[in-house]
Amino acid sequence: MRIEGRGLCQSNTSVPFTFDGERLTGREGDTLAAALIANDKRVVGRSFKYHRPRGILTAGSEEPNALVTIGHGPQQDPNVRATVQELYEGLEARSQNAFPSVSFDLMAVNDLMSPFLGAGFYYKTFMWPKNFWEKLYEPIIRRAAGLGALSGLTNEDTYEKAYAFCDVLVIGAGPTGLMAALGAARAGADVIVADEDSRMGGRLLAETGEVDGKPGHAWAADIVAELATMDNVRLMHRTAVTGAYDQGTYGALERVGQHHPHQPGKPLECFWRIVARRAILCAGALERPVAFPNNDRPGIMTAGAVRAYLNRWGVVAGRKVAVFANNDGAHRTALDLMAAGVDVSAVIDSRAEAQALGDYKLFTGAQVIGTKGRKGLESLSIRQSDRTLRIEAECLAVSGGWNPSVHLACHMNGRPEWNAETLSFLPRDGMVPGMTAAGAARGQFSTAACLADGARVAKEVVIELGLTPSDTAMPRAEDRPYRIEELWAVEGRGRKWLDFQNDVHVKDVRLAAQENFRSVEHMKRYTTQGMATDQGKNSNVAALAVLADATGRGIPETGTTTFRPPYTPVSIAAMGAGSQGEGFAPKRVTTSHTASVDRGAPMIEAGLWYRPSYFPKPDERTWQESCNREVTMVRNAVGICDVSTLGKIDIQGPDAAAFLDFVYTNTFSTLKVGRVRYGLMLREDGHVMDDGTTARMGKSHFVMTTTTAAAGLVMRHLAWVSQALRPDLDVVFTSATEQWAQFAVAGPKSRDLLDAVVDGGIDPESWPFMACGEVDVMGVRGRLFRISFSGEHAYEIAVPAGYGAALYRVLLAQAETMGGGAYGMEALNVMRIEKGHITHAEIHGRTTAFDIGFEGMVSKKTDCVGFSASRRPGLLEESREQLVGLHPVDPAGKLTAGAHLFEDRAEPVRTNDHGYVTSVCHSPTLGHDLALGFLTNGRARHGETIKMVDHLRGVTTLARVCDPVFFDKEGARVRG
Amino acid sequence: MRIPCPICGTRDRREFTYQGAAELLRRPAPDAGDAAWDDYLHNRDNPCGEARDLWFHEAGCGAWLVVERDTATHEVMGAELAEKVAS
Amino acid sequence: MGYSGFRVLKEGLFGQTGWKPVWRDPDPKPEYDIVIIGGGGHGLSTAYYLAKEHGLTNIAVLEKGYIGGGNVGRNTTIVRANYFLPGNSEFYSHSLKLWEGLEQDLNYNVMHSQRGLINLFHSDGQRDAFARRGNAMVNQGDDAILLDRDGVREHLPYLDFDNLRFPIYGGLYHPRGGTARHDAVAWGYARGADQRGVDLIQNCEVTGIDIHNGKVTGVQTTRGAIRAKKVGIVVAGRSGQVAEMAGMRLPIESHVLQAFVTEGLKPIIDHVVSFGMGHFYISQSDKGGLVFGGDLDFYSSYASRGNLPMAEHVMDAAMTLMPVIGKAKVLRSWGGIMDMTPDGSPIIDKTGTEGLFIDCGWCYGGFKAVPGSGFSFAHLMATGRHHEPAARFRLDRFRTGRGLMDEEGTGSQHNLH
Amino acid sequence: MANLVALSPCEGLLPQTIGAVTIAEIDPGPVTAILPFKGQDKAVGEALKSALGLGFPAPGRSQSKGGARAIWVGKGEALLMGAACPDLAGAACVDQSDAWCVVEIVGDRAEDVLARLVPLDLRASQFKRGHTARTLLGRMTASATRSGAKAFEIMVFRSMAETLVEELTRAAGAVAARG
Repeated sequence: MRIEGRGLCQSNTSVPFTFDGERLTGREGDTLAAALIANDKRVVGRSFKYHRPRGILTAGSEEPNALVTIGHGPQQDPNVRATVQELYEGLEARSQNAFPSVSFDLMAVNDLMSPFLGAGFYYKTFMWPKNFWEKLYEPIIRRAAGLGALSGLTNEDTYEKAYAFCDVLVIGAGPTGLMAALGAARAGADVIVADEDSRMGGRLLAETGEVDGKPGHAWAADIVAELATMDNVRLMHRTAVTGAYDQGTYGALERVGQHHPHQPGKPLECFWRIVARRAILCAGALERPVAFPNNDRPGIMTAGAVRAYLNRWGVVAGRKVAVFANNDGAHRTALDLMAAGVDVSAVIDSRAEAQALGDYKLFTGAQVIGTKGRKGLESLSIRQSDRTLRIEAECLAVSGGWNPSVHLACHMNGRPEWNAETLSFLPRDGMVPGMTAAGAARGQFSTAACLADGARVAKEVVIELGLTPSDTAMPRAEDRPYRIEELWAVEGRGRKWLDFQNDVHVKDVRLAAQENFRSVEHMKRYTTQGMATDQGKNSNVAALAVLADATGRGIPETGTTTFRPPYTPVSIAAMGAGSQGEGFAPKRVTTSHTASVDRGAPMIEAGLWYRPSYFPKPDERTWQESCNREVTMVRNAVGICDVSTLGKIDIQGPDAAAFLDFVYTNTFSTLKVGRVRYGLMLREDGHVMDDGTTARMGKSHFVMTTTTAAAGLVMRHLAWVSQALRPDLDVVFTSATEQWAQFAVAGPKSRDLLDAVVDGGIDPESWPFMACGEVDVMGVRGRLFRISFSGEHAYEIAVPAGYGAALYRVLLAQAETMGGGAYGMEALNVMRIEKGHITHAEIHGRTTAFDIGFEGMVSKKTDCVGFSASRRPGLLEESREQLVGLHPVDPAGKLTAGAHLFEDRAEPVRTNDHGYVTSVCHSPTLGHDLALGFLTNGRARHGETIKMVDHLRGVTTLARVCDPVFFDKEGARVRG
Repeated sequence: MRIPCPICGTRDRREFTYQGAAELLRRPAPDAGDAAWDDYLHNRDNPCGEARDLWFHEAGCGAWLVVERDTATHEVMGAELAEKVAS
Repeated sequence: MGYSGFRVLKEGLFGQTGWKPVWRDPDPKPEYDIVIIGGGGHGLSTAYYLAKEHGLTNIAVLEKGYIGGGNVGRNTTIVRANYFLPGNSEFYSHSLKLWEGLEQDLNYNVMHSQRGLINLFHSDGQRDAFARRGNAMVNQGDDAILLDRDGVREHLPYLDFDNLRFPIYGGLYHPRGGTARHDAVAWGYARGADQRGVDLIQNCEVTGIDIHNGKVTGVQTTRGAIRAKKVGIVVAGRSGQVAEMAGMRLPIESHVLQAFVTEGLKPIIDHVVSFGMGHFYISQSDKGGLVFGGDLDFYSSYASRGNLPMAEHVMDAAMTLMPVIGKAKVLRSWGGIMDMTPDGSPIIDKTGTEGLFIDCGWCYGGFKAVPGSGFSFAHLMATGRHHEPAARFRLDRFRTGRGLMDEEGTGSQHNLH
Repeated sequence: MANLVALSPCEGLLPQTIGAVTIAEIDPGPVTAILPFKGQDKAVGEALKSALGLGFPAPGRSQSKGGARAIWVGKGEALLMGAACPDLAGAACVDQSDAWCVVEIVGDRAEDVLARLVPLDLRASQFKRGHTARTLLGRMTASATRSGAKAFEIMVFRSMAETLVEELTRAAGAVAARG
């Protein structure tokens, strides 16, 4: 119901929206909750377990009941708090977790079953028959559970993440936060004020009290206006600080584009990481309900929420309102309502000594013991001493006192402290280093106390930051004491809700205690209290008090639960902004990328890089056909392959050779200038880390090549060795991977091809196998390496990357005139398997130099990284799985990677397992499949027939064990 | 978490790669024996409280650091270059 | 007291007044045959199997906080047997078999749900590695199915198949993989052990281990000295500190692993899905929350809370793999302390002290191991002999290099996982 | 035979103006990584000074003289840009002219755009003209230098030029969409 003349926004702009398909109108400045109240919508949701009708409980992000779904299609957003969602034209809201509708929900049958569905009942049943859990019980439970539904469609909205830095982060812009911000800002600190509301002012917007002689909201607006003019202040509206992390880092969620119709391209939300030297927690306090029979009816709200709806939005959730409280503050609700002309039927105060603040009917020492009205409150029963009365009310404003919002202060495992005076948990100093709580967040509940506390803490903080505090006059405001007496749960029969969403009653907590779930953590986990979307904001303290009572302990001995980030729920899309689709990792492309794509090559991921898989010709139908052709082409003519993705590290210095001797298992100090050597690198644990070739470009100048996959790892490793293990060595290095575009030119015609491209041609005498040096390539200074991964006479030619695209096209054009062309990763892989060259399929992290047959490269050393650990007996035993080649006994036999190896007649089970296959190809050169694999004691078993079994693909093949080098064992071609 | 890089100043944890206890700086001689190497590679004090461990400023200056830190509170007391500690 | 649907109905009619404590709260006796340090999942299951399989009941489980307060109550609840290296393979296989009869065995519904687990792969090389793994699983007698891209699409149509940075090549499907209700596992074992006479002693922190002449004689606790003939250390997350009381230095570093849960949602994810490329795994709880996690925070810590960069990284992975869940809202994040061993595999072994045993180093895979670990550790403590499926979980494998179990292939050195 | 023609890393991708920022590629001229050997920092700095009038930059700083610039890029390493590298006996000098993708982002909202990508306080009060940092931009390692009151120079490795442009334009688009 709308109360004319009330509310901060007096604009007459009406805002049309729909709720469950019904067209309604609200007013500019409304939240969805305010608009629903204005339209007399009482049932807006259903509870989780019993599907009880639920209305709106609060006016903030702590709302447990009024969760709705906004929008449709990919924009569909479930579990949105109607109390936070701002109204806009065309807003489409739907109730959720109800079938067929929120006002008539078939699942409400659960409510009738509730005597049987007490805390933890499911642990005690659904066990028979054995297989019925997955098949019957669980699917039913799953369908019934859950709140809103995701659309099932891929997200199409924009989200973003950002960083911000400041001296002082003020969390919350109520009276405390505004004074704190003002104090810090006037002293010259860089200040960020983050407030979750659309409008700053906090409770000043919801109360009628004056500050400095003007309405509180007007004073707040003036301060906000002043702050907005200051260069050193950043005001962040609609921004909830969600987490406190180490060294002054805070997470915060800003609602950027959810308060107006969809604007394509504009982010819906921004997840901020704010780094602050100091933070002032001015998050205020949350009012807590009282547990009394049927206290969950629509129309029963916290008293502060009733005042907020009246004073800020000009709406009331009923024509007759009653108030039930254990503290003075709630009485203001009656005064505000009466001033607005709303009928206040009674104020029920549990305290015997309570005094009326105005002309309303006050029942002291009284309690609400029951309510009526299934789909909306109609009346309540109260008990005062030994009489029981019925009171008419459509809305009941309840206050069990206030809980300071200590949540962020607890994010680093600190526990708050029980304060017997305010009956609440207060933050302790230093729970989060650099954060200080002020105002209601530390139990200061009058406006004057909050203002003063904000100013005081700001002063402390600016002094610590080395700034001079400015004198700020203290505004005048109400300073009523906070008088409260304990009231957690009303005595008597009936279900008394503690956790509204999860339907946890007082009785459930008592049952937990009865079954010896006496620890607060046990109680929480057993009853699910505090595990709903409000994370116990509305129920934790009362549930703790009930548990304390049930176990005969005090509240402080009973403990607290832990608050964890986030303070308010954060969408995955916001925290993962920018990662959808290809944004998850950078893309690295070579200079030949466009040319490869132009030739129709499917590009595959190789780490972050993209590399061509194969280059299909128009008549080729499968990748295998293309691959076979490319292999044959390289073996018979010449092929070009971009190898720029391999890591290249430029290493220089007087001790460069000694450095390489230490990082490689083999020796590089003996390598001649102008020559290349293969090197094997171990981790310190004695297993193979990486391999590659290193070229000696000068006496103290080397260029190391790493595999594509390990380039970053090797760079880190070299830094480790030079800085931490061998700081005595005078050596420097830097990555040169990106400087060079490098292409393999492989095949019997490779020299002829390069002869045509390299200025001055290729003199065979100067370029024997494993030679390297500088050359000019069509006027550009480049490098040439006579190395081969294919087993053919081959080179790698490098030019500065800017020229890469041009050189690649030149090389291809030249190759094509010679019966050659481009080859991709598939062909490269076939040729390396034919030659028994290993990749990370073989050096997969668990293999040693011994396993791959390179033990001779280690044993001669006196020391190198990994040397000592590689001498462990377990890494040198003949029974280890050793690298072997495999070819099918029947040339048509199929080999598969990932298959396991067994003796011919052995059953293929674990206990008979002799090894596995790592790499497989079909060799067009040899006309059958080839494989590399690891076989127990494999080097001694060449010639043996073994059984390869691939259960997953249904393949069993007899294979012969052989040397891993299948083709040109003598290496005649590579030297030719 | 933020780490005070002696070269770059205090930076976000996401710029760093972690590598474990600083005892890795005390590499045994190659002939120190299997017990010494086992200890070096595997066994750890793993303190709950003050610890010295290794971080690499990988997305920053490329320095290896020894960081003094509290593993219970995540307080960071300081950092120095591993190179200085090692030499 | 036995649990059944009938009993639930009866108590419902009589106001739930008949339920008895699920476990007693005994004071510690001065002496036990066996003291188990640690009332988490592994400690409780050890006590249960000592009583059930070996008839030993003069046992105390000492827990410094509350039963099940460690990692068994703060994980992503995944149960699977999809390891491939000898040692791990047979152990997890045995553990899964125990899971499959656990409700009936314990008379407690731990909601073990074999909804199937799918590990996605994103390159030919990963496919080969997963084929090796899947074949090892079948060799062991477990189930594994290699799915191609279309096969994955059939099971998980909501993944982003079109724009993903690392396209889906296929998946390894483990139909018997699934989840369980984590707290219920601790409570079920605790109840079973208690019913067999084991004393579960909460709020009792061990402060010292008494050793005389190389033999363990008891423990010192905050509730007094307790003599014991045998002592088992089962304290994931504190293994280093407790072992130090016995003068041991362990091959363990403690790290934080985060997990996350969203608000409740109607069913959308029916399986357990694991995205290796992004270190991300997810399932949906019976309450409707999406439960998911990622990689370690990557620095040693006992703070049991996570950092923001890793939390973001996990969300990043979620958004690239399944942007369909973008509007799910994370409700809570938490962190557990993992005992990380150099090779990523656990330790169940005797120690250099007679009568002192240790079960630790479960890294981030301890939940699914709860039944198997307890069973094997109980066997070792009761008989003095290693239980066959756990026979390779030796402490000395790092020194000798024999039987290292580096499933990830990242090294048998700390911090490479 | 014709000479090879060079392409720039962002060929065809830039310039772009989005809202209040303009992103353009910069040709850095010759780029040389200079890494002094042990104990040679001073000598290398002096040699640079006498040859080009600028020294070896301190960590986090860049220097410029005429068309030449020296930008610190890591522990013991600086990039000399826009001038041929003089003979420096005490240092490794590695040609990196083609290794980097260099862009400038200019405009009123340049700081806001970078605040979406860089985990570093780039506000003018903290990160002044001539300040440089090695840091992250999105998920790429990058070098960021303030080149003016409203201008930054960003470098990432060449192969990631496309991702750099995507990241910057996406961030700029989101900033612009806020109005």
